[in-house]
Amino acid sequence: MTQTVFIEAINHATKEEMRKDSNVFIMGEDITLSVYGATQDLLSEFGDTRVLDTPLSENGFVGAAVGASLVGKRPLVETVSSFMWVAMDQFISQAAKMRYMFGGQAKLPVTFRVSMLYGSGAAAHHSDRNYPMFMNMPGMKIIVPSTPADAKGLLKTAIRDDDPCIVFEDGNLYGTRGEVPDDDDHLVPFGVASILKPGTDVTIVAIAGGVIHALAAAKELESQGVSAEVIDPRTLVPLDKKTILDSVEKTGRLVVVDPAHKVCSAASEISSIVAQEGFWSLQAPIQKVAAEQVHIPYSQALEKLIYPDKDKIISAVNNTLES
Amino acid sequence: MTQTVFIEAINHATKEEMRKDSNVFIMGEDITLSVYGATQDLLSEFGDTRVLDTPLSENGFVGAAVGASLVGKRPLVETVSSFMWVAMDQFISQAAKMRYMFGGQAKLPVTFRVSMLYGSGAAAHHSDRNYPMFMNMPGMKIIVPSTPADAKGLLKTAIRDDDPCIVFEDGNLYGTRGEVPDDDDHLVPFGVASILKPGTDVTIVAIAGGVIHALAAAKELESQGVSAEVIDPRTLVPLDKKTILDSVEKTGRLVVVDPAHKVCSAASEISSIVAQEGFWSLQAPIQKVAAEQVHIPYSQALEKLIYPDKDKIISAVNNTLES
Amino acid sequence: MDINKDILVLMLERMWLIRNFELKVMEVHSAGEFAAAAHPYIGEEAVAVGSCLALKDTDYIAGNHRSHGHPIAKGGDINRAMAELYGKVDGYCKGKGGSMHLADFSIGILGESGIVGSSVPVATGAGLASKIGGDDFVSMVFFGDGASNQGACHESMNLASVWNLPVIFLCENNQFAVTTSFKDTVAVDHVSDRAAAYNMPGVLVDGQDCIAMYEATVQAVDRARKGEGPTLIEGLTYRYEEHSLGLGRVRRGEYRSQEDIDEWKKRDPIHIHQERLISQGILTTEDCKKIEDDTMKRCEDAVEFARNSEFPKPEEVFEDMWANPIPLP
Amino acid sequence: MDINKDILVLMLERMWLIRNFELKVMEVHSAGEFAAAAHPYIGEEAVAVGSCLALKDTDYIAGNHRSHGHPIAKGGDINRAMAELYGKVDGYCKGKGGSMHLADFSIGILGESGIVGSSVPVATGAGLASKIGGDDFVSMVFFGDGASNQGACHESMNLASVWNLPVIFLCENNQFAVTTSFKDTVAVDHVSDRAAAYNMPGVLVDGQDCIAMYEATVQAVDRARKGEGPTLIEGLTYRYEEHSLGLGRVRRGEYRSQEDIDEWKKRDPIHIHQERLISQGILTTEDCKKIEDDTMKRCEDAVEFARNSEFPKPEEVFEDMWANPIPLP
Ligand SMILES: Cc1ncc(C[n+]2csc(CCOP(=O)(O)OP(=O)(O)O)c2C)c(N)n1
Ligand SMILES: Cc1ncc(C[n+]2csc(CCOP(=O)(O)OP(=O)(O)O)c2C)c(N)n1
Ligand SMILES: [Mg+2]
Ligand SMILES: [Mg+2]
Repeated sequence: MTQTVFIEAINHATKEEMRKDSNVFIMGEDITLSVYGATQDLLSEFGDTRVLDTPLSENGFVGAAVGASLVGKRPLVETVSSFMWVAMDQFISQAAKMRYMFGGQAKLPVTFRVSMLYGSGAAAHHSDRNYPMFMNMPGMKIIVPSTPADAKGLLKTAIRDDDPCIVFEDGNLYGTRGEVPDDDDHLVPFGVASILKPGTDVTIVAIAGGVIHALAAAKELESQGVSAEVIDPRTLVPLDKKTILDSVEKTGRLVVVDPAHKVCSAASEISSIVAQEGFWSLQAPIQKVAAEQVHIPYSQALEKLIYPDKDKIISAVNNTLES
Repeated sequence: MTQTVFIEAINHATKEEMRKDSNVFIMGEDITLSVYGATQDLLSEFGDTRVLDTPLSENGFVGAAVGASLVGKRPLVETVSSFMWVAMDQFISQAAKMRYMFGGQAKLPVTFRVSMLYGSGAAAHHSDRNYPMFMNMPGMKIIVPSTPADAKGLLKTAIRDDDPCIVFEDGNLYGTRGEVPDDDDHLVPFGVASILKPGTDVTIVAIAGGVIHALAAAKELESQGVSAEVIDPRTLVPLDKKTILDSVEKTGRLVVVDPAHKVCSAASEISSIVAQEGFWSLQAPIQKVAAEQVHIPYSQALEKLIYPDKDKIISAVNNTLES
Repeated sequence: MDINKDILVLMLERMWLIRNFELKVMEVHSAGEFAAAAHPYIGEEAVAVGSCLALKDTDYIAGNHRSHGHPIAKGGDINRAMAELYGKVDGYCKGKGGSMHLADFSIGILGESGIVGSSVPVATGAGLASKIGGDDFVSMVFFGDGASNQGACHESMNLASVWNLPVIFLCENNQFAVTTSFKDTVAVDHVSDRAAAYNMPGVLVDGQDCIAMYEATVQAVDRARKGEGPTLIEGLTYRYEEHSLGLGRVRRGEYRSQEDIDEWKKRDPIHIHQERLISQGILTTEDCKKIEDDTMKRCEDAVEFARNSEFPKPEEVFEDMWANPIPLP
Repeated sequence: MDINKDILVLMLERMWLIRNFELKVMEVHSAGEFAAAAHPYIGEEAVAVGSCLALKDTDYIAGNHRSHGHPIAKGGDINRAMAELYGKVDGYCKGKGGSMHLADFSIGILGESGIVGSSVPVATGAGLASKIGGDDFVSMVFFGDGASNQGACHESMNLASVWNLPVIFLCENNQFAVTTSFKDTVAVDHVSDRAAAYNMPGVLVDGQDCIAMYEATVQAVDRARKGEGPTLIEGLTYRYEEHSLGLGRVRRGEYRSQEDIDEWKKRDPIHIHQERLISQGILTTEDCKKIEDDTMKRCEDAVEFARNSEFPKPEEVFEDMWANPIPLP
């Protein structure tokens, strides 16, 4: 175990997997000078055939990654959530649909690393938290790490996985630290939620950057005598329903924390699953704590108001307890 | 009132609004020869300045419609759900975000008519029912008519509305008939659900093409002594929560029928709202009846299996009644 | 260019195979044996055949909605192609893809795409893999005159050029996108003129002449294998039939004249090649007739094969989603 | 071209206004008065000023992330621009947009876009509206060398050409997209060469010379107003500062040499124009100094204005979503 910063853990995972398998290569904008912070020293170690600065053509290079994956390569692509819109067709029509459409002939071991840079005045064009849209479309595995160890272990699993994976990296976590196993084969499996804090009174399922707020809320609640269980699904596709349903069976109460816009969010989905499959465990209304349904305002006086935070989570928990 | 076919009702709405307001113009692929069926005789009546066949450049012309709307025109654009992927950036980054991002300066009276052509062997590339993704992103009004009268009245409201509207037209309804008011000002307001069949035992909320299956199910259930209330929200943004919550308060049971993929669907959203705000009315688990989370297979032996249909709805209703 | 006699004959055979395949498809489609969209390639056979025969089995192609000609030209199995159109398990995609998504990865057919322009980046990626891996395969992508206006084409051609990828961009200019003339939608006279915007050769070819297509492609392949980068080839051609089967019943009005169609039919690609082979003494009229008949017989057999194949079982709807499976929600 | 003296002086004034605005922005940004991204336009002033002064107030512009120069060149209010950067209510977008989304619809500034290339179709649409309405306004869009590789540019230029729209595509080629040289990403020598792919004039202009920019734009505007269609203008220029404020601390390594920067600074657009005005006897050195100082003073006042403006109130976060409001979920 080594204390590692989240974004370094991503860099380490990339290097280890590139060393291990020469079919892995990486492309993205300005990655050789590591402008987004996760790709440092890749060029010097792996050379410019495997580390490619791309033109500003996301649809083109996302599609190129898909095509390269079809014929035996394992591309890793770096981009930003808000730049996925211009490349949407290649994500949806090709990456997601190809295997099924071709009756299983296609294998697409391609991984997309996508930063979500919200929360720091980047405004509407740079602040998307758009994993729920990708959950709606079958065919892509959706990964949302919340700790450095998971960032590393899930990315490594994604690179070795034979299906299209999108790792949504929460920019608010890039600077966080944590213990990361030194093992080169530290893999975190998909579809296994982690219980970050056990508890008995209420279940808080939290996603990506929502996790730190949930943990802070749980801590404060603990001091008020409320025992919250905090669950991080870690992957949204596949989703570990069982851990969530088991927890709700125990606590009878559910709060879902999601930094995405609240309508048709991951929180909506998890709520709907529990309302169907865990209904009889529920002793109170399910609370969704997600971003307000407005765009991301630039002004710091406004922006933070719209995301889930500790206080909103605590009040949602209190709502479930009062009922 | 005149008996009108759904797709004709769309044509009539278009003509009436183009006659009424010379700022309304229409563009799309092969619309002058009405290849998709809804644009016949527009060219002859309105001429080629207001009826534009576009190049195959959806991102380009969706953006052009947005731009034209900013400076006083009221563009109407025809396209297909699956072709939205290539134009996603203009839908999201511009149409949806612009007004808020510019502090309310922009007014975007642009309407997109989008056909969803699923259910007839069009396979994965032509069968998207993707309104849930657009619900997740604030900034666009999402319209899902299920009758000819609504198709006409909602489209007219959309064209007169000053915000970006997307009318998702369910191709399975194009050939259906119904009474349509003759009034040139037949407008159906946004955010007002319609109760297509009153009932007392269970609430069925059904969307777009799901409505006919829900009505068929309700009819069959009636004969089995079960009184189902069938609600069509008609618009998903804005969503008429109140009508749904009131109904569930009465029936205690909810089934949501959505032809979209079930994860992060409109059904998920409606379930989550009721699980939060209508929880105490519920006497049974909420049932989501939506498309299976696989792509749309071509073979007719497979395709119909994945959508909601009468039998699936009846069995979902029975599930809620048994509990 | 000195072209091997076997190849010259194979050209004729493949063109007939496509033509007869499409004729059978039209026949069984109008008889209602399957109902979904299909886009006949009749009239354009020389484009796919001439270009594909310049490739090896280990080279890749990707295509579009007008999707039967490309895989057949590359050597695909017409039984599996036809069974796919019928939505049967023996189809190329086990009935999951249908007409617009034929694919045979085992012989380099990376699949057709229903979204116009969408396979262009994908094929470019196969070329990128070739370069990264130091392999010598090339990748070729078919797209229409209409598709040339998609951003995906622009981005891909630029990428292939700056990265010097072994990619051949093969534009099938059949004059129309559905009912819209390319003259009204493409701002230049020839799609191939756009090569200038990417610093690559742009070659305008008579798409009714399979040898001209073959020669242009051989040169592009040669260039690509030598590491000299991509080429844009435009095959000028014409589609004889409706954009897609049944569209004639739907559209309101005409977009091209019967004279135009007749004019183009005078330069039928099969006829041109057949006459040439006969005049060069390579084949007799009887040989040609035999090829026509044999290929028709094979297409009839393909229909039989498709009819006799099973529909997929209901549970198969859940298969083929993932290479490393996960539980379905 | 005979250019009115007032315009020549206004050019200098606007360039100084942009330069000093950016200098103040850099100063207050590094002092931590606001933290968000901002992309300085220093070195490129002649491009926006020369081109915008060829437009009327009723003409439209749209821009990109390098976003302060365009609105100021078009006559925007620097107080409101600065207040926007501070996230204050008196900002152009009431604090909702920030640096990358300045807009002033009242004088034809349709807004800057953070998504690269994304405003190009929008501006094309304003041109379409002009044509449909039989109006005579034109629409101009600024985009970078990097943006030229986006599909949106291709689609828009083609659209504007086939529809003959009054649109000016103004490529600011400052040699780099963040750290990536356009030579490594644009497959042609000059972005303006791509005009050939759209059958429109492609004009390569010295972007350090505001008169050259003005003249090229006047011609394009003239063409556009006459209904002769779009023009692609490439202004060759250079950005003196980092891509965005603070990026220097982040990136690992250099992508351009100090010599290059120094070389370009020798052809400073303000200096060039100032020398010219002085040598032509239009202004004295003192006049120029006064313009420099006055504009700096105005920028200082803008900072004061911004500092004194209020932050938006919490409830404002829910405003400005809809023109015809609906209840928020
Ligand atoms: C992105 C997208 N837009 C529109 C369509 C509908 N469509 C299918 S084929 C076609 C015309 C294509 O024309 P072209 O590229 O010239 O190919 P051709 O059919 O002539 O072979 C259109 C508009 C589509 N499938 N995908
Ligand atoms: C679609 C998209 N991709 C990537 C980015 C990140 N980005 C912002 S500016 C920029 C470079 C733009 O270069 P250019 O168009 O030449 O404009 P310049 O910054 O040089 O003025 C990049 C890559 C973005 N904002 N949008
Ligand atoms: Mg065509
Ligand atoms: Mg640049």
